[in-house]
Amino acid sequence: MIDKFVRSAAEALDGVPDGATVLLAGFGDVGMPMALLEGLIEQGAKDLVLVCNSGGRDGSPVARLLTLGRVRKLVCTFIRAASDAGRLLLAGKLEVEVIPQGTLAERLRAAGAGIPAFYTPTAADTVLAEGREVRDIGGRRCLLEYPLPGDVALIDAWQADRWGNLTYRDTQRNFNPVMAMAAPLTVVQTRHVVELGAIPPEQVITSGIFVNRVLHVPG
Amino acid sequence: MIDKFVRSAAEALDGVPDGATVLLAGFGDVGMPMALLEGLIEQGAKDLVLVCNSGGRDGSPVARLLTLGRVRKLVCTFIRAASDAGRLLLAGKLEVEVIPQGTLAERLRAAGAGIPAFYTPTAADTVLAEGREVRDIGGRRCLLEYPLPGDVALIDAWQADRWGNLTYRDTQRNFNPVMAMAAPLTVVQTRHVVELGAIPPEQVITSGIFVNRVLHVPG
Amino acid sequence: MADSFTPLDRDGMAARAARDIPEGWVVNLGIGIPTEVGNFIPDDREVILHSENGVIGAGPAPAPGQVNPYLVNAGTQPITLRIGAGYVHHADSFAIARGGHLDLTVLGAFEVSETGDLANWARAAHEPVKQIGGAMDLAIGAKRLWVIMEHTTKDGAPRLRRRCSYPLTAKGAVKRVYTNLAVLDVTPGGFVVRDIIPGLSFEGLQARTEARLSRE
Amino acid sequence: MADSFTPLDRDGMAARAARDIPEGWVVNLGIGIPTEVGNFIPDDREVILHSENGVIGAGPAPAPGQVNPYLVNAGTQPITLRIGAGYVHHADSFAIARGGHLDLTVLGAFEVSETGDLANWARAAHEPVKQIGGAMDLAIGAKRLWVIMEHTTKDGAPRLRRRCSYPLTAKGAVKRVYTNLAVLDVTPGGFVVRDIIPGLSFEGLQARTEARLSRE
Repeated sequence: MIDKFVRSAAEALDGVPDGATVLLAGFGDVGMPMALLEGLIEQGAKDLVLVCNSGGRDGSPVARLLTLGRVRKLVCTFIRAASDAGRLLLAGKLEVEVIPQGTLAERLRAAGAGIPAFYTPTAADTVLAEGREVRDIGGRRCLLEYPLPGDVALIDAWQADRWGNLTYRDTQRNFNPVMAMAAPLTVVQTRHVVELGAIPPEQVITSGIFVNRVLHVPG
Repeated sequence: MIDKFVRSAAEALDGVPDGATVLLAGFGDVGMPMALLEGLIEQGAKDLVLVCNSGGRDGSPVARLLTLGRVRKLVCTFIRAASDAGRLLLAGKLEVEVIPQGTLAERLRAAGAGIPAFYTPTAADTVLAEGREVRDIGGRRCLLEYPLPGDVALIDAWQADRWGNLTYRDTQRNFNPVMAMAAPLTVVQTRHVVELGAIPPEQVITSGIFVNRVLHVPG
Repeated sequence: MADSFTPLDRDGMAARAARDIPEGWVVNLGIGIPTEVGNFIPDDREVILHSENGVIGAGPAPAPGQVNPYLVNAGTQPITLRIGAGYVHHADSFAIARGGHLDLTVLGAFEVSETGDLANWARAAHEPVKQIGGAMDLAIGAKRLWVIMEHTTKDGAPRLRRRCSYPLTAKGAVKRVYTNLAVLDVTPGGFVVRDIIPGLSFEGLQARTEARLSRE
Repeated sequence: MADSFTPLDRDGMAARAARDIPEGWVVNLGIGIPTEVGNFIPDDREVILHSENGVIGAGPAPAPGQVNPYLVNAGTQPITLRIGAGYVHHADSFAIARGGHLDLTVLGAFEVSETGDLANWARAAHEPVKQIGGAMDLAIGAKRLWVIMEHTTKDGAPRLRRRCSYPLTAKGAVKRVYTNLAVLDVTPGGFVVRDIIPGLSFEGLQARTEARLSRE
């Protein structure tokens, strides 16, 4: 019987190695798997590459992971000077790559979908294109972009069954379904546990085939 | 008030010009909008480019559109010699482009998602790659593929509301959500009409923002 | 002869832009004043607001005590949903933006050039702290891009420029600009003034603008 | 000394392959004999069958009179669903295939080469009538690709070849072949025989094979 539930955050994060690329879903705090992030802080892996929409508000678990010096590089879509992440960056203690949000989403999607590269007009006319491959397609400048796979993805769900089928509530969805497909180890925290079959097949948003471990984190 | 319902197949297909590229969803007969296809036959547009998973079983509306000589070119993923489509092809009366099914789906997706080109390993080591742009990415041969947009998409849905939000039943889904995004004119036939708001926001599969016209075809 | 006029405030600019959005449009409202445009679209005019984090059909801010912590907009502010709304994930959400499915995107800006270049994400090309967010994707993808911004900086420096002095977000993308002084279209011939606030002359507006203005 | 043996029939080949599929794998079964593999996976072994038209968790054929016309597999045959199944659209379905999310794909073939090349879609490179379907995407994407096919053609011509004579579907993709005579792994050293049906000798198998075989 397939059963992907684990009993603790320690079990959920077991084996994440130093140097791992961690895909962390969420937009602000919404859809961010806070218990797994705390678990990652406990677990101890360091020299991480963290892929996350932003550097996080000060005092948040993301900011804590950064200020603990556990992250070598942050890939995100924005960062403020007046934030923990910004201060670490300006102090030379954190490598940061800031990319457009749609390009981040599409690079993650490409990683999950087996697309080895794609072109996008996004940022092609900006300084972000400096020194990079640009191609004219249909009269439009386009940038070549590559997939952004993770070693592990940390996911926040509303419901999960033992196969790892997931639903999300409202804008909790955001990066979660995309990141869940983009790493060989996908770890989920879910608010609710449901019986297999309780999620109607038309309403499964992330299939269990993308999920490896599920931790029940109520409320 | 936004209201995308039309009263007849004639109204649904109004204005489809000669030479149009028509995206026709469905896999076999499942998820194929038969009433709209009949409507297209009635409507009279010719010299069409038809994009559809296959040439259709003999006697089907797809085959009828082909044998009526209304299609200049068929883009599909397979065609049998012993079929209406196959006989037309062998008689030199139909141009046919056969492409891999995943590449078809991804080229449609690229059209809807504003991706001007992408690479895929699919078919890169086959005769389909002859004379085309191939690139080594991460040690793997990849083919450059371009979007496949339509002028009109014909869609089969289970439920629709007046904004054009759609659900699908079982494998009716197939190409429908992808094609619905890939044409500036998206025409839907739906089995059921529901009030705006009756489809919970988490369960909308195709958003009404991709839909232009909806025809109620019960049963 | 000095002009005597009262520039629009934030609400005035947002309301002015809202007037021009017809029923049925799918619209992304950027962070800042653009977000406030939503407050001035009457309830009975069905405009579908898209938010980058996957909302199609965003509604106004919730009443106090009615906040749903799972429902926020692209500025991570609590919102409500319109009846008829739906959700998508982040890649599908930017497929909407990049794929040309937005009738309109409204963004804030530092500067707009007379060729429609947009600069709204950085003050210097290579500063390490960057705030890109979704602006570049939104700017290149929308059928129409409008900008709402003050006509000049606090110091009176013009923001409607011949060329942008700040790093670009997108090139040739802006179609219309709503400022606290005027509404201007970006045309192949440069900025064309569509509307000026009462009491301000065309010459007075030109004096506050670096780019050359035309009358309609 | 002639071998005396009974080649496996279609069911026998399907059952033999089914034996090697462990619980928890996500598996795509191609059209033809591969589809029948599903009939030989015991109900209590949870194997998740993927179908290109967007099914994750396909079940066996329905009982007569129980057909759901909206539910078919990649061969457009009526199927049922397993409890726990879900649906995706066609682009997401091939994201699963291309993106490496299938533990196993099982396809039919005309020929397999000793380097794992697969030929299963055309008899001639440039014949106009082509049946590609999803095979090329499935072949390049799966973690493991197995082939089920008769060991030789009806005329006795070998199908396990040094090089494929038919147009390729994918290069170096096949990991294992189940025939009516044997189970063979494709290794860097060519075909290695894992299993031969009772009564057939290694030499007898080699005589029916163009490629050079090795013993385990």
